[in-house]
Amino acid sequence: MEILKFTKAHHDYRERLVSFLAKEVVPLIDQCEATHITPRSMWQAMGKNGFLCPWLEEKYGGQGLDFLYSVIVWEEMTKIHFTGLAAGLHSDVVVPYIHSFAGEAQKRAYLPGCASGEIITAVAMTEPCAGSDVAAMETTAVTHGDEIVINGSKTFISNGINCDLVVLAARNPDITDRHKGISLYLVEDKTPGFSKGTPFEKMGWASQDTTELFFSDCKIPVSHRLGNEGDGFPMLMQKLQQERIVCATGAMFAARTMLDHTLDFCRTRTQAGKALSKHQSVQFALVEMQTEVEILKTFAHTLIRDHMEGHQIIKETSMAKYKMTQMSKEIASRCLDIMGSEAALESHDLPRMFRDTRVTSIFAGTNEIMKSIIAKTLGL
Amino acid sequence: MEILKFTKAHHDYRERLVSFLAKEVVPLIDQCEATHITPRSMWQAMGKNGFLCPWLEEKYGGQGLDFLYSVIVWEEMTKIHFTGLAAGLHSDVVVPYIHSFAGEAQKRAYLPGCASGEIITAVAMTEPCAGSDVAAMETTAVTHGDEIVINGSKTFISNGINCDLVVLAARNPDITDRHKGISLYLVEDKTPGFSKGTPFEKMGWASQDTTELFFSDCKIPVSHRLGNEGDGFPMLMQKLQQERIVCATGAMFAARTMLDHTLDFCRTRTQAGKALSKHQSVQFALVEMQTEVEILKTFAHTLIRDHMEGHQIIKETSMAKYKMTQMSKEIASRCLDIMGSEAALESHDLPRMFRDTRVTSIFAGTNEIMKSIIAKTLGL
Amino acid sequence: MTLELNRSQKLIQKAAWEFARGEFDRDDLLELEKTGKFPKKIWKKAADLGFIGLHFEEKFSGGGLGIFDTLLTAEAFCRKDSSCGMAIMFSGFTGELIMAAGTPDQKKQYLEPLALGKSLCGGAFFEPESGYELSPIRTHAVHEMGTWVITGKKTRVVNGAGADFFPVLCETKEGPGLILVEKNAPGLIITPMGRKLGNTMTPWADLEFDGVKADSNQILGPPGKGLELVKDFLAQARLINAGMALGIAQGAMDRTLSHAKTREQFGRKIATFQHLRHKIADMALKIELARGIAYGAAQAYDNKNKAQVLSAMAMEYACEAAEAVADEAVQIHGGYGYMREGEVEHFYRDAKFLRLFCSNSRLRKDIIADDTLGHLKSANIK
Amino acid sequence: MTLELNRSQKLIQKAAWEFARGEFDRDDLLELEKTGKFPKKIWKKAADLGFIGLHFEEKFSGGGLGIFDTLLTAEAFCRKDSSCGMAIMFSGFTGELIMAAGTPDQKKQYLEPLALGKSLCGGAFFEPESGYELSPIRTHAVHEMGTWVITGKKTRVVNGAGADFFPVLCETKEGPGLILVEKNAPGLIITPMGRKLGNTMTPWADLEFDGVKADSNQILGPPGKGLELVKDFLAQARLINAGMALGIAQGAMDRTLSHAKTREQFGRKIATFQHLRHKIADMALKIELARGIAYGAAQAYDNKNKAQVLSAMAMEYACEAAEAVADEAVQIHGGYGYMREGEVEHFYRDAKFLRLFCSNSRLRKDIIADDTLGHLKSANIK
Repeated sequence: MEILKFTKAHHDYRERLVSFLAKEVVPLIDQCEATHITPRSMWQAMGKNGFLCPWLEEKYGGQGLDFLYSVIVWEEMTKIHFTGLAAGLHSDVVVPYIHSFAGEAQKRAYLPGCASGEIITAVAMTEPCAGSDVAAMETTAVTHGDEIVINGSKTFISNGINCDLVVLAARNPDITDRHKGISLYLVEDKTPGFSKGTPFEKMGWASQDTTELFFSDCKIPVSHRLGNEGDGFPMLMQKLQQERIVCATGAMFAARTMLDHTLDFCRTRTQAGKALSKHQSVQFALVEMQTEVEILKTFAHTLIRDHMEGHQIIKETSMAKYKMTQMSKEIASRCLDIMGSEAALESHDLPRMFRDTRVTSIFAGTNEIMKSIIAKTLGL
Repeated sequence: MEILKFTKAHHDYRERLVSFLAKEVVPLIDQCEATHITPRSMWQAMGKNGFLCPWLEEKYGGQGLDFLYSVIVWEEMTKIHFTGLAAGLHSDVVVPYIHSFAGEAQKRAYLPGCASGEIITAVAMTEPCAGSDVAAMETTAVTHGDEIVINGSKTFISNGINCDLVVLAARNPDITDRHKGISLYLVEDKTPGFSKGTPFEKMGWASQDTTELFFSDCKIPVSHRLGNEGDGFPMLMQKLQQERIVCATGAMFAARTMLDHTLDFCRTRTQAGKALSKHQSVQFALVEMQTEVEILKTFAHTLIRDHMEGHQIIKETSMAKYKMTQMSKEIASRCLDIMGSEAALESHDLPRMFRDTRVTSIFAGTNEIMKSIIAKTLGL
Repeated sequence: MTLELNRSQKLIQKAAWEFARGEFDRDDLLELEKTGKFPKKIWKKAADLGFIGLHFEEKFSGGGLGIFDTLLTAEAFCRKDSSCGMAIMFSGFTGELIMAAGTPDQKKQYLEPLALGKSLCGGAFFEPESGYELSPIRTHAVHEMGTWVITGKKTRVVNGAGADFFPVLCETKEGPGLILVEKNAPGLIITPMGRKLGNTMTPWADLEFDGVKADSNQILGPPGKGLELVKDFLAQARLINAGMALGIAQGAMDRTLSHAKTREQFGRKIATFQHLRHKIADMALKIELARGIAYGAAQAYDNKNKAQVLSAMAMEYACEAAEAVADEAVQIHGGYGYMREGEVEHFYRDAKFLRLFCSNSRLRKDIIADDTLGHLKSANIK
Repeated sequence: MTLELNRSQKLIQKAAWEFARGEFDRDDLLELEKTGKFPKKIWKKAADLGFIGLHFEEKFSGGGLGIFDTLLTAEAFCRKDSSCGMAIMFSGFTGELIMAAGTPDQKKQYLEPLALGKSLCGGAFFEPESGYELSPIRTHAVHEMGTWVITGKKTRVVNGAGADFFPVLCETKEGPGLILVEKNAPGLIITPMGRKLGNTMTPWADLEFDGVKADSNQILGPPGKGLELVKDFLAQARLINAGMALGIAQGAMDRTLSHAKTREQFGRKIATFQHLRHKIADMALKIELARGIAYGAAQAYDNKNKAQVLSAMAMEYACEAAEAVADEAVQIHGGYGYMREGEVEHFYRDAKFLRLFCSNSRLRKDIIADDTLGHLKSANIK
């Protein structure tokens, strides 16, 4: 049931990543989970080893590899379930905004750092009153000569503490149209008037430095606007396709990882004198979950293939986002049901994965938003 | 999200089939449903127009086309939801036994009639006490010189009344091993000692002449054994892959047909002054079902592609069989929930499809058997 | 059981079950189900023994008991045979409406024959293309010289093709009203609706009113109150529907248990397979939950809690349980479960059909949400 | 509600709810949940007011009421805060066992302090690698010169790290027995189990018995009866668990209703979206069903119906409902629902954890299937 063609080069890259993670990353995860922050040095190590923005052209400091290298990074990062080092978010969600929409000078200024891990990025859309309803954002950007003055705040921003560069969505208060007034801007850390909150305490993603961002008469040069004024909303919508593919695929990988873990558990624990995996009801539950994963893996791979080929796949992407994140949540729950409370101790892997995966059906567009989008594509 | 490559030739074939069905088949369905039998003339018309066994080599009276032509036939037959003319069963389940395992003389004798519709086929495995447990069959076949004498009965045999030729599984009573004693035989209609019951009254498949077959000292020549003595069970298991692909894919097509019907209904009926399809809860239900269908279509197409390429896909086939037949049943139920009791009148299409689809998770191996097979492939 | 029945209820339950066991002949009923005929003989006998209208007024030959008692009867009858049980229980359909709003004369004329098994009533509430929305009402009744003149169309009229009279929901000058129309009223065209997926023994019909006349005194309750009356009635009907669903679930379960304990595959009783045992546990749990909410809702109703939410919940869940249980029953029976003679196949169809009866999940969820959240405006997307 | 409470039950319910509202400080509890600390202050106060051991014997400072009353208290406490509610309710854990089998002296010594909030008890029933199977018991107790000598390991001991004593299920010469062991008994090693997905305020522990000695009179009930006693106790615990689940569901619902009625998106209250309304309807229905079976099962238990099936059903469904309702609560709250301060996130974790408490779905379904189908041999595949 092969859809994607992974070559030997892909395989070698994966091997290098796996051993890098095992040696340099995995031992530090518990500490990151406890402190709600991931050391910048880990980002730099990722970059140095070529695991950030592998797709970026060499002229910008990247390797010019195909999209499958990114997929490999998501998959292996998911297997170690470490949300702090949000490589997919940085490499395949935020940096593409800069790559697609920034002027050449900005690209030369920022992209090499993005690939090396010297520059950690974040994207800031959500506000307290603008969650699913992105266009309701109230952060303003007003142009004064060569400067743009930003006021407002953003919330639930991943990489929010670590970020050196923020892709910010803000509105021109003079334009009444909800959608047409929005533009995207690049804001560097340390810009006067820009400040960060403290990491949120969350159900999961504990190593992720998710926080609020505040802008108070924060001034940036006009050249830091991405693309044309007022094009922000369609730019967000355009880039959401890839963001949602990252989320959907990640959720599918997470489901598979949890299930693999559970299969191992059931093969080694016994009940009533035989392996759990020999009990029919356990077998059937495992089979049902494996079937879900297998079917959605095929869908995810086909989606990635079409995305790489440049097809218009809004409907399928939205379907994947909602279905895979829902599956992942359900599999987390069912795996715990099978393994019982022993596996619900935080010293086991499942609780963290259970907690981490729960947000995936909320962020990057809730599953309800996904369904609304699909309804539109069906002409309902 | 294209997996299978349908060419212009495939498309033309489909067009011809669609117009043939609309003209010569659809008007007769209600009558077939009422009488529980489908006239032989319809089979002959299917054959004459090239819609039976399209894959069969020209030397045996076929057209030597690829497997996608068979898929086209299943899909279009499903759209008119007419189970009496079980082309998939005949062309892609039963005839392959003859094609793969019969001697050249038998192939020359029977295959041209199978393609022309002069010979309607059936396969007889199930017995009252041997359902899921196929190997428990008790029908015996005893060799006396050049003859084989068959005694016993089979049940739930599709095409049971119309069949001219039966692929029969029976056991050598001298062999104690449950599996090794089984062989397959060809039995012609009108052979003395072979008789047929009356069509079963069923929940659905009302136009299908499903019945019992009885064998009482029924004598056939030794040359009518398919393959080697004792190889029956592995032969059945080998051919079940394609049978289950037919069932799974048919169930997926059925789900899509029901959903299309429901989408049309919801666009044209109003409630509280607006189209049903504009009500959010209806939209979300339709979206959820469309997502299921889309995802399973991708899986089915990938499965068919791999089957055509000769891959070993027992696990994936079993997953498809259970998941698609379950989805089809659930979609039938949900579609009725959305449309309400108006659509539950038998003058509408949904009730028949609801009744017809319910058997698909039972026949060709129940979903519980599928799960047991998957468990084995997972090494549980 | 989580809710204990009192002595009188236990007696009714037992009597209904014994009646069904004695009078519901399996083969006769399979034939009636197949041909879509009303079980007339059983209906007459059930009425003779007082099973029709247990909760109707005693003065008019009813049983003077509660909806709970009728629900228990519906459960017992449908447990023995879903199709026959539904048909028999629907023979009292709309009696509640006449009880609630009828004059003594109307009750004498229309309620009593229902209880006695001498007539059937066809509730004419719904209109083509409106689903189960009760309004707007496009059927109009105009009062002219002491006579109501009715024009319009009704559809999905329960008992329609066999009914002697119809309470018809009409728009009048004073608002929605209910007018009792006899089957042979000139200008009334009754068209049977044909076979349905389930509930095949109850004959539904389309009605067309082409200037149909009814006497002034044929109005049921005050004009303008028609909608409220129908809504109250439907809440009661949902409780009885919940009883039917419960019976369907239990009947499918009975057959499944007996099949699972006798059928052998792979050299052992299939009831020894853990997967099957857990399915049975799921079914048993669903039935227990359905029984809890159905009994509780009926008891609340009889105790004068007329809130529609409990009856909507009871029907919603009991129907969900019935469909799920009947579906598993078919699956566990295997090929035999798909055959007419296996019986569970019609339990499955009846369960599905019942779920769509005079409402649907969407409508019932609206009722529950309104009760839980309050009636906020614009519950639909823009 | 489908099952009406009596006056005394209503009073208890109200008192428990008022206590929780008054004493459960949101911010304090968020901190305790985060750090995994037992809510000692609230526990003491709850005991002072008699909320611990409502169903324990009055003679030993219990409330002399039924399991139903304790279930209502669990519901109210967990509704206000799932984590604190669970911890407080588990502070009476295993009191039932001492009531059932203890001598008056044992009750004085062990039951009374539980009711008074002076000690916690850690039930030591389960062993490593055995899941929630109670047997075989690998912990052995040998009677030597008037003393029991215990050797073995126990795990997942509720309250383990904070308990003053442990009823330990041991294999003895006469069969399974329960022996009361004090926390400072020589040879007893108590190892806290660390943070859990939910129920974080109750400290679990692993126990190791390395020739631990207990007086002869420390045996609880007759040797040989240990297994039955524990099974009966767990059936009661499941009823209280069902009450916790109910409270978790209701607490998540409360927060969701208030969020949905105030949160605006796309220019309107989100409570006006039909899809969300139907989710709320589903949640309301699940809670009603859970309440019906939980109350019904507790009432049946108090009325001397000791069958394990109803308590297994009640816990199974109430936990299912709690998880589903808390999950939707998180979803409806959006990003805020994922934050610790949004509260529903710990309701969700607690619901999931509760479902795994001292049993799991598989085990509960086995109980239900055994009751429905009878105990057929070889319930597993070959």
